[in-house]
This record gives sequence, structure tokens and C-alpha cells, in this order.
Amino acid sequence: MTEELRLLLPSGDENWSSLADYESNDGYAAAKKALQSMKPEDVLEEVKASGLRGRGGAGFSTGMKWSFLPKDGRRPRYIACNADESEPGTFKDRQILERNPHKLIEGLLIAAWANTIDAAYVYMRGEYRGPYENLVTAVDEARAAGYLGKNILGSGMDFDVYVHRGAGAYICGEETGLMESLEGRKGQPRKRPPFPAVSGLWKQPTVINNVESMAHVPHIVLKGSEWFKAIGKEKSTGTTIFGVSGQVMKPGTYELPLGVPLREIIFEHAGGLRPGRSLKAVIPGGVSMPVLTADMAMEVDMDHDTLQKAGTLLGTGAIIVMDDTSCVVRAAIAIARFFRHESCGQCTQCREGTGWLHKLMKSVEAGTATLEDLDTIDEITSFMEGHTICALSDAAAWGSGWFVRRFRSDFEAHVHQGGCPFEGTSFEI
Amino acid sequence: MPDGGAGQKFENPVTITIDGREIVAEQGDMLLQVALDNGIEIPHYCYHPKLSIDGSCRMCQVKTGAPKLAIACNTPVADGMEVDTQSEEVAKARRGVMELLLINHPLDCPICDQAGECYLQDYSYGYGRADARTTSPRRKGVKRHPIGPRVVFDQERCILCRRCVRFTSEISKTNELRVFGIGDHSHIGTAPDAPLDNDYSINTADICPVGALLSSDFHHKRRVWFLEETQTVCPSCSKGCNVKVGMFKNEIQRLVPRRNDEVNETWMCDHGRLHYAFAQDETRLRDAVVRGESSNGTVPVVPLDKALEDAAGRIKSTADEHGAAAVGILGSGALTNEELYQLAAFARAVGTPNVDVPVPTGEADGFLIQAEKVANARGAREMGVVPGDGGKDASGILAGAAAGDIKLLYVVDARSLLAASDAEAVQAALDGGATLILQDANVSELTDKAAVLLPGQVWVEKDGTFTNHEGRVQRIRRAMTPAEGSYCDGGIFTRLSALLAGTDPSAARFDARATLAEIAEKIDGYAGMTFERLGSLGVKLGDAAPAPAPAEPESEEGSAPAEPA
Amino acid sequence: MAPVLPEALRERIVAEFPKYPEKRAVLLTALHFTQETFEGWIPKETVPEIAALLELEPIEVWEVVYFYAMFNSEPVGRCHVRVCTNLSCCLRGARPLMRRLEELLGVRPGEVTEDGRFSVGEVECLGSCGTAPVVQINNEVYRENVGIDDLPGLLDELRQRLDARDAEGESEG
Amino acid sequence: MAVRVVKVDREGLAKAAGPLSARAIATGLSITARHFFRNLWGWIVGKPTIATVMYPEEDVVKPPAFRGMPVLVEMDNGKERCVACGLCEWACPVDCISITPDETEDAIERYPQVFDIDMGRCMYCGLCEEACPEEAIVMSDRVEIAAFSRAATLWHKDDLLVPVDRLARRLEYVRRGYER
Repeated sequence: MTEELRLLLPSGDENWSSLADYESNDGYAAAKKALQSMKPEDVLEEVKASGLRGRGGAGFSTGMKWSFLPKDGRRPRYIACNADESEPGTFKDRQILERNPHKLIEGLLIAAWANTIDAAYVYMRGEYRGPYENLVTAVDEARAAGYLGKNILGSGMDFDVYVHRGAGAYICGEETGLMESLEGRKGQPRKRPPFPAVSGLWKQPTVINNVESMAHVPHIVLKGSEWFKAIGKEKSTGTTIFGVSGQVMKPGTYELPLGVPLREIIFEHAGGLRPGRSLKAVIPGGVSMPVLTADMAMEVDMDHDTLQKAGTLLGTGAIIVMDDTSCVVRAAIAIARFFRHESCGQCTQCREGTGWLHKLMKSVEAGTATLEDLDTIDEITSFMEGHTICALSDAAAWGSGWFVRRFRSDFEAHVHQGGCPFEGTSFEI
Repeated sequence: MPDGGAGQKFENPVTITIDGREIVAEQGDMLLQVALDNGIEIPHYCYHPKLSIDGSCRMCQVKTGAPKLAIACNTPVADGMEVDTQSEEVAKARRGVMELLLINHPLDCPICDQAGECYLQDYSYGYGRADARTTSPRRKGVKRHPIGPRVVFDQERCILCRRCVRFTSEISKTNELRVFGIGDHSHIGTAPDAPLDNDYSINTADICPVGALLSSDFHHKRRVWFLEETQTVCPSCSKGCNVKVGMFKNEIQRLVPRRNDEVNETWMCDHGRLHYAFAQDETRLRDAVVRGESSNGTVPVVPLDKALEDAAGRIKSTADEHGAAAVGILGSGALTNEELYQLAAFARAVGTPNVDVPVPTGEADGFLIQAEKVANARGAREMGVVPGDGGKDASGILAGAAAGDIKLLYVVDARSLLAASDAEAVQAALDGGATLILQDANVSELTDKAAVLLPGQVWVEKDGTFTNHEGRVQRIRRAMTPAEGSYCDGGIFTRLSALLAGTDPSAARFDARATLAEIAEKIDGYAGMTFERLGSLGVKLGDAAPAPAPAEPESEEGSAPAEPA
Repeated sequence: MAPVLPEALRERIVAEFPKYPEKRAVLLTALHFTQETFEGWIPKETVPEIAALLELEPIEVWEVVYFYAMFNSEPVGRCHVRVCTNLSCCLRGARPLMRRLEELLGVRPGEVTEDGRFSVGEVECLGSCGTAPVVQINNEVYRENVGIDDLPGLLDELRQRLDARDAEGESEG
Repeated sequence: MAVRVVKVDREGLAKAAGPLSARAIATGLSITARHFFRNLWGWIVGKPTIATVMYPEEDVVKPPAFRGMPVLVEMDNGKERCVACGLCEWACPVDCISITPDETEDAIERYPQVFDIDMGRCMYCGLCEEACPEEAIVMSDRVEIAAFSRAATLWHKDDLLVPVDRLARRLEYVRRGYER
């Protein structure tokens, strides 16, 4: 069994929210190293060399993203830190915000040094009231201790972190939707070009990263990219916090190296299924990502390449487990309903497609659908994929559409039987 | 579309290929507009050439070589770009958008005013699928909601292209409309207590690609396919917005703007759009009237030719008795250049220097609405309908009439006069005892006071030209057949001039085309102007002058006479 | 008309301005503060004042209010209890929990109890999937791993808290 | 127009027809004669087998495909089904329909304030019925519309309304047409 690695979180129930606790565990050592002894370019190179990939869902190289910032000296430049953790199944960033907020602040500080940033805005989902208070307190503490503010650690850099609350819209987790929202508008994604690196927050160059991605930066800088690369797999380096939810005995978060077999996470770390149950389906990366059948799930390792080969994606590493009592049509309805609720309403395909998918899924469950309707679902998802401003439409199409593709026989059984064969045994949605 | 195409010059020309056709375009221009300019249809909803790019309807997707389809409206052209608008992948994407737009769109085309000029209908035929795959109930919303005093909103028909939202934020700058809600509950709305009420609100109905926003004035009035549309110019102020008049059975049904980037872009104000009833309502004057001593209460209607003879007789006798300067002529800026030219000729025939055009003025808004509230005030000045040497201007003429110096007042278009002048001055002029000859198309306070009433015509019954405030000469075209036996105002002037000269008035027919030729010859700036040269968008003063002829060596005299045109 | 926004709230909003290059960015925060001040919702009269404070058009505030799920433009109960009904919570019994909650309070989503104390609603994923099912009270507190049997106790606790607040209000008044 | 006279060669025609035509004439006459005598006999014995309809004392039931004058369908609430969409007006090849639409407070917001058909011009082609998206104008079985003045051939909306149940057969026929 792969051991849990504690890079991001303290072990057990420990909480390092206070500056003293954090500092006594190597806190801000990396920041001191970077600001006092490294050139910004070197920090950027180190992060690039570490192979760190964004932990927000898309898995894009963090160092690469930073290097897209224009070199024209245009100021101010901002970090938008994405703490709008709203992907169903995902609750990992919340652990960092609640139990190790200084890790994030230190990451932001180093990123600011590496990219000549003037201020960072942490956009936190509005529902995270507790984590918000926790982070604000930590920021104030850090500022009081001179880690934020003017001439930080004698480096000459001025930098500050502001925590901003969202108000309950999944779409604000999309990078340009987040920026719109942060600027005080509806969180509707912007069309690209221009890209955020050139014209982001308030039309200024902006780098946008997920909380966990930023929290990885301090130990990469402190221990070096080689050390970090040694954890995980070749193109999926380091650890991540896997959140396991659904029908397992021990749901929760587990920080493990990328590339751990999914089977091991479910059956060893998360305590396996309820007695007497067998596995039906697993969503490996939050509800946006294509679902896996039990057979597929037993085969895959949790890293970018393996999952892509298996026809899904790592996403946020949020694992949702369904056992054999679960009706997959109901799961698909729950997902379709979510995306219908959260589509921002800009693009035609997403606004109308999410609604239609939900209606069709419901008609399958109610037993009023036909086999042609299942084909229609397939075609609607093809209308939605890759045709819109942002990826929410793709997510909606994948999230529920792949249920039909991978569990066609279950859907057909609903059609033939005129209703749900699991009535009374399955979970309710 | 504005002239362009052939003679267009590019600063950074690039060559792209659309469906195998090579096209030269300006680097960085958006692909959709380039395609449209070159006559290649790419279907679109949210894109509008005069509004910012929204990119949300996703209808204009084309294949550009990138892995995904790109929206043409937000894709800058670059050299060597190869675009495919016809492949199966593109067709499928369009089919998808159409089907998704239609799953919640009501099937009420039979009662929708937009039917016949609806993008959704047209593209549905062009790019949609024939059958519907869903029978589930469509989304419900408010219908025929008066979203403003002049615009009706049907929420169910809205496809959320946000053209109207962008119009109110970018063009009218009044910010009345926004999208409220999220996802498939999104809908266009106004803030509480802030309806869509601005001077340009009905333009939102024009740019709405479907029947969600409609003009209250045109609501349920007439199917658009019955309208006969004529390109002309709005007469309500000196901006000269280019419009189309939609007629049905010789009645104006609506005015809509037409694009002229030099004048009104593609907009017009609500006032101008709704100001047309005077052309056809009960206020129109149709009969010529001559009041003698013995008319006692009844309105003595006479044939128009008789009234013209009577008017000419009165003018002649006044001039003979008191001198020509005892005749005061007040023209109108509502007339065409050609008519005004004939008015000037008529004034010369009378011999009076007391000629002027009173111009009603009001507020200007810095966008389209101009201060001069008639179409052709500039034209009147250009045509020389101005006081002659030592002549009186409009207020001088009124004062002269009040003082008894002016014995005969010849007024064209009393409503212009009343709007432009002090009411007391007009009353005093009438009290002065001068004979009033009134040439007018509509009833006014002066109608009953005229000794001779000559019914004129309105702009929509005429052919001719207007000169707008910045000196752009534009065509107006006859859309409405005038009443039988009536003459346009220009025809009244030519006949009166003939009567005064003692020639046969029936030979003095007014010909707008011939008059324009004469204007082109005689009046500065109008050189080279013909109806054809003006085209549908007009020409600025001076711009139609033919290029100076090259020296003509073959001429026997050796050089052409140096006569300025 | 007398201003609706209390001076304290105004000051709280204005204090946020220095954090951002534009006043508009404070809008979401200002609406959160307003909602806290007015027992969970945003009264219509406050909108023009918030707009004026942030140098916006009222409609720009309205579109934001109607866009975000956390903002209520209609009154809600003083305790707005919401159950996450997304996949992970449903897999662990959120639906029966929601049903029981509606039974106990006698209201459906969108309704407020007669005494104005409670309203219920469904909410999308709250990021508490490992401790599902989760109940959220007034956009603030999470109650995790809530079983059907825990509900009566939870509601009692909330009632007591409201009583305490009422008593506090009376003694102050 | 000048009249051109053409000489017809009847002799040639008769020759071409030959003896066959004589036989055909005889056959035809014999059928006529047979019916005449059978009817005569039937009339004598009081069992007439005569096929002639004694119009106007009698009338035939016309088949649903029959196209009489176009009428407007009146719904049970006494109002017309027509929404004044103008498609029949557009489709009419002889321009005999004229509609003035207006707005109502009913659920369907549009109705014909004026709906006139000039029956003096109508040619019973049925294109109006085909164009109608609402099944609101249909061809009835009515044909007796003679009038003594031009004005009386102009039918107004109230004259044109026929209760929907009296048009059931035709409506069903029209719907079958869509299915085809």
C-alpha cells in the first residue's frame, strides 16, 4: 500500500492554521529561500522543471502557464487564485484552506516573486464561510509578520493577498468566469482571445492557478524540482489530494502520489465498499469527467496519461464511488441537473443542451424514453462538445453523456422495462 | 452595404481562402465580416456589424484549420488562412445550434410579426433539420409584455443573442436591458421601474433576429411580405436618416432604418420612425379652396387649376398695386431641393426680395437627432430660398404683414411656420390684413384663414432630393401614389410661375430629374449630381463634380472655354 | 426618501474599496454584507443605493443579484436550511433527508414557515462530499454527516438560537 | 383580333372512323334505350329505379374531397380559429381574401378584425386551405352563393363562420392530407 505523503496537509487531525504552527514546520522557509537567494527566473525554471501540473482540473503545466505572461514590463500584474472549488465530488482545496492556509499564502508569495506580481486575489466560493474566515485570519497574520506588504523579507518586493468571496456559481471556477465575477459582474466566461495571461483581471496580465497548485510551490522551491519529480509518475509528478466520496466505508481525503492505482485508493485507503456489495461505477475526477465501469476502474492508475488512455481524465482527483445498488441513470440525472443548474446561459449549445439532456435523462428514468432518445442523447452531447466559449458544455456532455455510452445496457433496460429496475433499492436523487 | 468592394484599399492586405475562393482582406478584420462583405453567407445571430462582438450564439462556426471549429465573428483573418464553411462538420454544428435554439422556441410564427424577416425561420430552412425530436413542453415566459412604451417583448421567442442588451449599453447608452438569471432560466429584462424608454428604443426591435422585441406601432399591423418597401430618407429632422418606407395598399405601415455608414449607420430615432401619420390621416388637405366675399360659411372648393389662376391673379394685382415687395413668401424646409429651386424661381417671377424659409428648431442629442426639425433646411439655403437684396427674413415678413407693408402672404407649410415662429408674431401678421395664400398638405390653425388654399403633397409622394445638415444630398423616392389631380409643391410653383409669366400653365409640368440637372448646372456643389449618381446612399456636396477634364488637344480652338461648372 | 442602507453597512462596504482597483469589484461583497444585514435577502430598495455607492447603474446590480444562487431577491426564513442534493450527497441519503426536513417544517422549497423563522432549499455541491450528506444554514455554517434522526435535534438547536437572538434584540430595544 | 377560318374535312374524319363509329353509336343508343325502358317500366309498376337527383328539392351528400366555398372554422366559444396570419391571403391566386389583423386580450393575441372573401372572384382552388397553419379556413360543401349584386358577393367574417362540428368531415380529410 502506498503511504500517504504529507506535503500539503498536516497529518491526522492536526491544524497548522496559526502562523506559529506553520513556521515550526518549515513554514515560509521556501519563501525566504526564494526571495532572498533566488532570482525570479530561477524560481520559474524550478517550477517548470518540477513538472507540476495544475490541480484545478485541466492539468496544464503550471510553470508553462507562468511563462505565458508578457515580458513587456506592463504593471500591475495579478494572480487570481482559484479557490472556487465547486466541482461535485471535490473537497480537497477546502482541506488546505482550513488546515494549512499559510501553505497557500507562501505559494502565492513565491509565485509573485517568480512572476513580478503586485497582488493576488483568492477567489473563494461563497459557501466556504469557515475556510474564508480561516484564510483571512492567516493573511492578516502573515501581513503582521512581514510576509505580505511592503518590501517583503527585504527583497524589495511589495505584494499582498486579498480574499474575495463568490456567491454560489459553479461557472466562476472557470478562469475567465472567475475574473468577471471578481470584477463584480456576472460570472460569464470571456471569449478568447485575448487570453488571461495578456489581458486578465482588469485587463492586466494575470496568472491564474488553483489553490492546490499554488500550495505545491513552496516544497518544490525548498526541496528542488528533482525531489518533486521523483514522486509520482513521469508526466504526473508529485502528490495530490484525492477526495473519495460516495458508497465507500471511509470517505475522505487522501494525499497520495499521482499514479496510485484507483483500486488501491478505493479498497485500501477508503476502506472499500459496504459489506456484500460490488463495484458498479467510479467517476475518477469530479462529475465533469467520463465515468468508468467497475472493470475499467480496477485497471487504471490515477495519473493523467493512464486515465486519458482509459477514456477519462484525472480532473480534480475527486473519486465518486457507486456500488451495485446504484442506478446509473439516476447518477446521470443528478449530474445533468447540476449542469443545467450551473450553465451560465451564454452559449446556445450549453444553455439549451444541458436542459434537454436533463429532460431526456429524466424520461429514461420515468420509462417514457425510446431507444432513439438514447441516440439523441449521444448526438446532443456531440453538439455540446468543443463548440462553446468555455468547457462547461464539454463537462456537461461528458459527465452525463458517458454514462449512456458506458452503461448502455442499463439505459436500455430502463427503456424496455418502462422504468427503473432498481426502484426501491437504489439511492434517490 | 456601403460602396466598397472593388475600389477598397487595405493597409495590411492579407489573402485568405474561403471555400476555395481567394479573398483579399485587411489583416485582423474579423472573418465573418470579411465573408459577408464578399457575399459569402455565414449564418449568425448575435453578431451585428455595429455592436461589439459577443460570440455566444455559436451559429457562425467555421473550419479554419484549428482542431476545433472557430466562431467566424471573433476570428481575425491572417495571411494564408483557409476557411471551410461548407463541410459536414460545420453543417452538423449549425444543425446542432438550430435544433437547440428551437427546442424551446414557440411555434407561433403565424402570429409573430417577425415572420417573413426572421433569422430563425430563414436559417431553419437553410441549416436546420426538418423534424423535431422533442415533444416535451417548451419553456414558458411572459408574452406581449410592454417592456417599454414603444416596444413589446415576447420572452418565449427570445434566443438570448443579447444584441438588444449591447444596443442599450453601446449605442443608446441608456443601459435599460440586461440578461437576468442563469442557464436556461436566463431572460432579458429591465430593472424595476426602469422600462426600455429612450429615443432610439425601437431599434432594438430592428436588430432582434427573432420576434422577441417588436415595435408596438407595427404590432399585428401587417405581414411583412405584403409590404412594398421603398428606399427614401426620413423627413423629421435635418439628419436625413436613410429609411425604407413599407407600404400596403397605398398606406404607410412602418418606417425602418436602412444602413448608411455616413449618416445614420443603421439606426434611426423613435420620433422619426413614428412620425408618418400626417401623410395619410384625416388632417391631410385634399381640396383647393378659394374664399371670396360671398362664401358665407361653406367651404368653397374649386378645382386646383382654378385656385392656381386665382392665386396668380391675386399675386399679380398685389404686385401691380403695391409693388412686388408687398408680397412675402415663406417657404418650407420640408420640400425637396428641386421644389425649393422652383420656389426660388417663382419668387423671382413675382419679383419680391421678401422670401425666406422659417426653420423649426428643437433639441439636438449629439447622435442622430438634429436641432433643425425639417429635412431640408440646408437645401433651402443652398437653393437660394433666402431674402433677396434688401429683403426681409421670415420674422421680418411677419412683422411687415403686421405693419401692413406686406399685403399678400404666400405661406408654404403652415405647421413649419407655426413651429418656427412666435405665435404672437403670426397672429399679428394675420391681423395686419394681408391676403393669405396657403400651400399646405395638412390642416393647421392657418387653414381656415387662407383666402386661397392650395393642397400640396408630402415627402412620401415625391421624387427628389434632400440636402442634410452636413451637406449630403440624398434621394427620396415616391412610395405613395398621390391623389389624382394633385400637384406636388414643385408643380404648384412651376404653374404659378407660368401663370405670372402669362404662359400656358399646363405646359409647366414639374420634372424633378430635369430640375436636378438644372441645379447641377447652376448651383455650387451640386455639379454632377443626378438621381443615378446619388444612388441609394447619396453624395456630399462637391463630391459628384466630374474630375477636371484633361486638356483637349484635339479641340480646334486649342482650349476649352474657361466657364466654371 | 430616507436611505435604506444603514450607515454601518455603508462604512463596511466602503472599507473594502482599497483592496481593488475598481469599486465595482466590491459588488459581490457588498451584496453579501447587505444580505447579512437584512436577514438573508436583498430588499429592492437597497439596490439603487448600493449601485450609487459603487458608481454603477441599478440594473448592473440587479443582473448580479439574479445570477448568483446565494443572493435572494425575495425574503427567506431567518434560518434558511439547505440540503446538498448533488451526486455524492444523494448517494448517502440526501433525498430522504430533504423530504424529512420538509415534513418537519411543513414547507417546500421557496416557502417560508408562517412564523418567518425557517425556509428550506436544495443546494448544489457544497464541497463536503467526504462528509455527506451536508446541510447548510444561512450560507454560513455546515452541518456534516447529517442523518435523518439528527434533524429534530438540529432544528431544536436552531430554534433556541433564534429565541436567544430575539431575547437579545428585546433587551437591546 | 382578326378571325381565321379553318376548313374542317369532315368527310375525311368519317372515313377515318369507318364502320367502327357506326357500331359505337349503336351501342351507346342501346344503353340509353335500355335505361329509358327500364325506368318507364319501373314508373308504371311503382318501383322507380331512376338515378336523377331532383335538385333543388333533393341534394346529394358531397364527398369530403369536394371543394365548395371556403369558410372559417368557428370554435366552440363562438370565435374564429383564424389568427390572421395572412398566409391564405398570400396564397390566394386571385387575391380574393383580404384580412385586417388586430390584437385581442385572448390567449392567442391576434385575430382578424376584418376577414373578407370576394366570392365573385374565388375560384375554389383550395390553396387557402392548404396554406392555413391553423386549420382555420377550409373548403365547405356549400356552392349556392349566387347573389344579385357585386356587393353581395363580398362575404364578411360573420357570414363565413361555420361551427367546427359541421366541418368535422372536411377537417379530418385535411388532416389525412397532411399525413400523406
